[in-house]
Amino acid sequence: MFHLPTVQFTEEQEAFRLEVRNFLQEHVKKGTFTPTVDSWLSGVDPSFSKLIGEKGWIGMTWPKQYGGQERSTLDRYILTEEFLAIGAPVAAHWFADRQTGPLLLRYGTEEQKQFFLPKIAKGECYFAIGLSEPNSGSDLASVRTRAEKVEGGWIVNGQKIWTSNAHVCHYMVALVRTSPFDGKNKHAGLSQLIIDLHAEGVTIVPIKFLSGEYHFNEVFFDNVFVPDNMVVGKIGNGWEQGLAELAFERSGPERILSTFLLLDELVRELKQQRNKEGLKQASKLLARLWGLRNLSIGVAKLLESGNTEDVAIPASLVKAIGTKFEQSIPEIARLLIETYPNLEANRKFDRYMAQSILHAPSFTIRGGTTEILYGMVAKGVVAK
Amino acid sequence: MFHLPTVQFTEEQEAFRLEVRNFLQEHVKKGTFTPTVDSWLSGVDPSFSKLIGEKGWIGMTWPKQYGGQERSTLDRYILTEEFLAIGAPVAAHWFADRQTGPLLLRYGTEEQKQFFLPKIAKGECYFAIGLSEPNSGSDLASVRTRAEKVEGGWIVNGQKIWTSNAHVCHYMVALVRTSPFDGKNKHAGLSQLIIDLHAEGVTIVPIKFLSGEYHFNEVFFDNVFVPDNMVVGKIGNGWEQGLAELAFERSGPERILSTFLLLDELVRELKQQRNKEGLKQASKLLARLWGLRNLSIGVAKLLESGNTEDVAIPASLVKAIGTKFEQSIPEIARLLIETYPNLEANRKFDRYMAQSILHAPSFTIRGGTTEILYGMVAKGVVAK
Amino acid sequence: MSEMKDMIIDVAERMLKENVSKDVVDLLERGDWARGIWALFEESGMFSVAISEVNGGAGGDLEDLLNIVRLTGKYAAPMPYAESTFANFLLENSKQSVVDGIATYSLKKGLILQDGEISGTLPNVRWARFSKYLVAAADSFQGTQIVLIDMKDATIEQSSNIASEPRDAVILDKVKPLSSAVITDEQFFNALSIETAFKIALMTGAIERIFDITVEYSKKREQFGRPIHRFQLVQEHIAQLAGETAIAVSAFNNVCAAIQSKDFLHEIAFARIRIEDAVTTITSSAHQIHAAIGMTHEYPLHQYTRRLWSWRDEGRNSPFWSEYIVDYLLKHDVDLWAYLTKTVGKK
Amino acid sequence: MSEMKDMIIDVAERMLKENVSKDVVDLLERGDWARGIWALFEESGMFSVAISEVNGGAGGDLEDLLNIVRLTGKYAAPMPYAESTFANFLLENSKQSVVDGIATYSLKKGLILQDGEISGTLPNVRWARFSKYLVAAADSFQGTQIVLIDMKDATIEQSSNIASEPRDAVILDKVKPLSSAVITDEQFFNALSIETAFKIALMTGAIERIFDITVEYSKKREQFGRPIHRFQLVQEHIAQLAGETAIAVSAFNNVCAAIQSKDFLHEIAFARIRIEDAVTTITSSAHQIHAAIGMTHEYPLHQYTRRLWSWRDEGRNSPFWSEYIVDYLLKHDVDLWAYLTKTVGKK
Repeated sequence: MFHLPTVQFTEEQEAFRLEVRNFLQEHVKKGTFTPTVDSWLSGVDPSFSKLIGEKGWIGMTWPKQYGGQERSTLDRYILTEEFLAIGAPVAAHWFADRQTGPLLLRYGTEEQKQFFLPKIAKGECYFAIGLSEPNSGSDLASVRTRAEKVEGGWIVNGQKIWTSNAHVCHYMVALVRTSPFDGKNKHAGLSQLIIDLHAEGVTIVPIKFLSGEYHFNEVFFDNVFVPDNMVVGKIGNGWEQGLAELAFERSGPERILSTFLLLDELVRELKQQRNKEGLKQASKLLARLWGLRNLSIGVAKLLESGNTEDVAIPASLVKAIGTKFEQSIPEIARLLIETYPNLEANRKFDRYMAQSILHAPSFTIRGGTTEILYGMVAKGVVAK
Repeated sequence: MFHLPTVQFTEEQEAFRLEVRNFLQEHVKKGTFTPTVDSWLSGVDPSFSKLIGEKGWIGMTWPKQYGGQERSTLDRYILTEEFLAIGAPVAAHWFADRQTGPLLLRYGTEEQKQFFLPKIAKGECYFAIGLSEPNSGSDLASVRTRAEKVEGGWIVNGQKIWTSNAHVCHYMVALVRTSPFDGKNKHAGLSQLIIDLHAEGVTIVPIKFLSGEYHFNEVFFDNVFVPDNMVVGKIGNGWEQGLAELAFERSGPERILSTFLLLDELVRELKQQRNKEGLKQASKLLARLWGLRNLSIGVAKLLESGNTEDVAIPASLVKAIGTKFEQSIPEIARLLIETYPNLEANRKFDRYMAQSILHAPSFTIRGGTTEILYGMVAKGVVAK
Repeated sequence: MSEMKDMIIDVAERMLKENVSKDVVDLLERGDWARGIWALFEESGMFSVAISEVNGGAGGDLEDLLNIVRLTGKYAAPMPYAESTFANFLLENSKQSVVDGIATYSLKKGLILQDGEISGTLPNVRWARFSKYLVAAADSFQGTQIVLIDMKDATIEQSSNIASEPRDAVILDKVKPLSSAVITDEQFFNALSIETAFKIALMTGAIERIFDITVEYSKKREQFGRPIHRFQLVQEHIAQLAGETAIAVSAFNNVCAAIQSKDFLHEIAFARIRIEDAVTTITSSAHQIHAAIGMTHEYPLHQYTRRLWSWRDEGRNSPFWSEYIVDYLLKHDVDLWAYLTKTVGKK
Repeated sequence: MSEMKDMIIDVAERMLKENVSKDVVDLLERGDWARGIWALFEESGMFSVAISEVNGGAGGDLEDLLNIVRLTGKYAAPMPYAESTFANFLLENSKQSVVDGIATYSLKKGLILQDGEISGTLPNVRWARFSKYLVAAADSFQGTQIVLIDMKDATIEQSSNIASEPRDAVILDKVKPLSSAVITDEQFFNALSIETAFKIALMTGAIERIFDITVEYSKKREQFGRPIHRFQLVQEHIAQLAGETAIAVSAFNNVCAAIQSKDFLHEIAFARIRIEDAVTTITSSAHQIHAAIGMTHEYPLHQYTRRLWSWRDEGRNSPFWSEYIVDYLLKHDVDLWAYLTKTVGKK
């Protein structure tokens, strides 16, 4: 069950990797952006997103008729790796590119695809993901936000929480209850709606992150009208649609590289010191990264070949092991290079250390906690 | 809840430590015994046990009238540490000294105390512990071995398993069912009997350890008669009696020092190489050992002062953390000193490494698995 | 341990509990600090604990002081109590007069004392912007000196650590110290080790608090219809928290006992190495049990975890003390077990 | 990967599955070995895989061979298959004639070739007592030589590793080699790295088997009235086993792919370091799930865990390959990310 395909990148793929890398390095030099740890969640920069959109690097695997480039999954993988390895601010368009696009391509109406996808691809339209609710935690089936049918649409009432970057997003794909809760079948009666975040009745309240930064929000819906044409897929099918969305998005480079900037800086400083013993410790981290990357690329390759059946378990494993790896980097690095973590430090090592430490606890919580993933993996392998 | 007493050993205690150490070092020189890892379970040597008994070092905390020395718990702690740090073969009398003696002192009849304790103290009478049964694992309440009342005693039928060193023991304290199983109160109807392992109907079948060694056994009871005067404590009270026994025996030095010989040899070889970086890694192990030892000595001191209420949680913690520490030593050591583990190697490091690796998996299984301990600790702290 | 210990500790804990709410801890992030509890501490003599009676002290000992410092860590009290008391400890131990009011200190390299004047820059000086005095180590032709500086004479560049505590750069340009005294290398090393004991005290306090907060949360929070402490994977986290907390507290108590016995350098080394290990496990398990709520500013957990992540890199840390142990082992032909049981060279 | 791969692999796995029962693995502990499966392997041409056609080989490639080696690890087949095929690999790569029958090898220091005669002692030589030939590295004035020795000329001192596999000392006293050839340092290093690939293959196989055995056990075994795989803490162990197994298998497959592409040294370094990590987690979680039964000789788990504990310390191990990576990083001014993505120096 674990024999994933191996990938040796082609010359074209390598050339593309270098193209992306050169572009990004140039923009770092120009000062277009300042690299940061965990930039796929905290690096919100709409003007950078538009720049990326112009390059054709958002929705690049989508059909050309919807603004895509019809490039391969592996090209997108390479692109994402380069973004994260350099710490580029890709958070604004992240979820629209990674989740909403594929969701609409799979379940959306022609009208939805034509309306949303080209805007997303241009880097001008951002989506938030509306899953969690107060006290729902890992128990996503306990969704209480409800939509009631009215003439021509739905009236939504309720509340979503921990919504990353909702304050800069235009829309949210929200999981809502369209039939009353059934204790025996908690997953029935859920649907996905696209909610305009600027519509009447929507209130977005920031939640301050522990560092004082601002990434996530509470979003309140008070009699928000959502027209029928904003229903994604089938009414009542929201759980399956949402689950598929989650499972395929667990294994990307963002589960391995969130703190890569710090690892890079660690190796740079150790090399400057010619600190052989420190580098030996670091080489273990490189071996771990190499092992995870093989697995993650193998999953991408499987997805590209259309084999989605064997993907769920290795994808969950990438997330479970990868996020712990990301967390381990600051803990190991601080013992190898003297540091005093400070968000405003001039020294990169101290700054990346501060960013890594403060963001790290999120890694094993967001997008499915490690505990939930362990259960999913175990159930999966036992059932085989 | 975690403020355990600290202990600074007195001059008398220190003198006693040195007395024991000199005695043991002398006997290593003489060749009386060859130090081994995990010697408290695998180092069976009745002649050494008798030697120790002659010194008054078995049952040393017990009343003099039963062959004890009325020494303190801390003296016994020191003695045990010295045995384990040098890898002395104390397995034959181990359970009789650690468990049976205290059990009889607490629950035994005057006749039992007078009969058994002096023999144990002389190092001539060894006890096995009869708890586990086939398929019972951590679920000790599922005991099926049953004792039926007959004229003047009990007839025992059933089977115990994983009985350490039963093949050299004279008796077993067995947990048996004296009333039918009650699904609603699984802990009721259990009793403790002393069974003569040479009685008619007792069959001891060796279980080969994975290394080919021979530490544990299956013990079968086929209509074994146990006279009434061999009942320990009250009929039906076996669960409470057995539990108390377990809880107080979780936190001794044998949960910290089982692989100390290897750590000692590691530091010795690293010092010879003047390998500073390797020693730095080793210093972390020393700090872990120091931390565990404080906790373990703190529990011993609490027990000495008669405070048994606050002991259960820290005692379980010593076992849970200590046994993982013991397991970690070979895994860390092999990366610091080149080795090829071999049970017959001349080089101590290779030999201790082989012994440590092969015994290590047992550490977190025997005497309460780590998983069971986590549950007990969590329930304990939540209930406070 | 002095006899007054239990009483002082009780009083200090009561004052902190009543006066240091989450809002008070948050003051730091608005550029202010807990002047109220500082004043209460002054009134009740908390600053004269462990200062000798000659110098006007109340007669407690270092163990009493360390226990109060532990409590200020447990309540994340945003005031320079550890700094001011340790500054006075440095003054007393170099036979200089102690000071009243807010003082801070630095034992980092960076200052040079020449011709009676001090110049140099010290980074990350705790609470410098609020301090009246700075006690620091300065290099001089006579060796290391402990110097007392009036902060009016210093230039300050404000900065803060990831717990929002003031950690300012202090720049001195030909400043005349209020007093100074040469100390031996051994005295300096002793000062470093007592500084480490202060950090161990603070970290132990924060660890205790994180444990309490997290266990409490695991009882209240429900998921899938049950309080989360009933899930085995949460129990594992709780057990690990309990274990690391027990070891940290016991390490701290053993450091105190060792200081009383005057033979404490190796204990401090072991305790610091071990407690830094504990910080990794504790912060990670506590945040994992709390999940998203623990990442918010509103919830108090981060006031303790952010402090641990800052404090563990202050003063002399794990690599320094590892080196200390290694140097000892390489210099002395000791039996490891004798070393661990403090019976080296005894027969 | 050659086209015959799937077929060969299927045949090899079927033969191993049918012929290597627990009893057969146990043969080693009674001084015997699996002559039956050896004969079957000989009949079906498994020894000529990856030997060039000139030398009478069947035309498979190294990847095919490594996959068969992986299977011999998966079934703990007690025969010197990896040893014999690697010995022939060494001969072919130094342009010497390959041999038939049981061969073993050593790449350790210890032999000196002078005036056409070899002397020295090699410790822990795999299967020496059963071998007809030994292929070894010997130092000479011309540099390192790969030499072929008739084992009739050697003195053997029997010993075994903790998996009861023969690991004998071989003593040579002025022995004339059957053939010999000088190799360059680069060729020698390549040989070391392919030897490491063989070990990675064996370990991966054993890891796969441990995973299968353990998951199966977790389904059958009940405690407290439920199959144990339903307890969260067992699920955690299963997930960790699954993760480490997936990473080991994928590391092995990537090593094979890299060998095909001729650019494999860093892959082998990473894979070896990573798989040694996996061994620690896998052996510990598998034994913990099995509890007492897994510690018995009767239950098959130990036939795989004991092999992993032995094999991980054979050949060039994690510290050696860490040093290789570190030396590369220190010698070359490379960007880390370019290094990891194999785009060093490309623009």
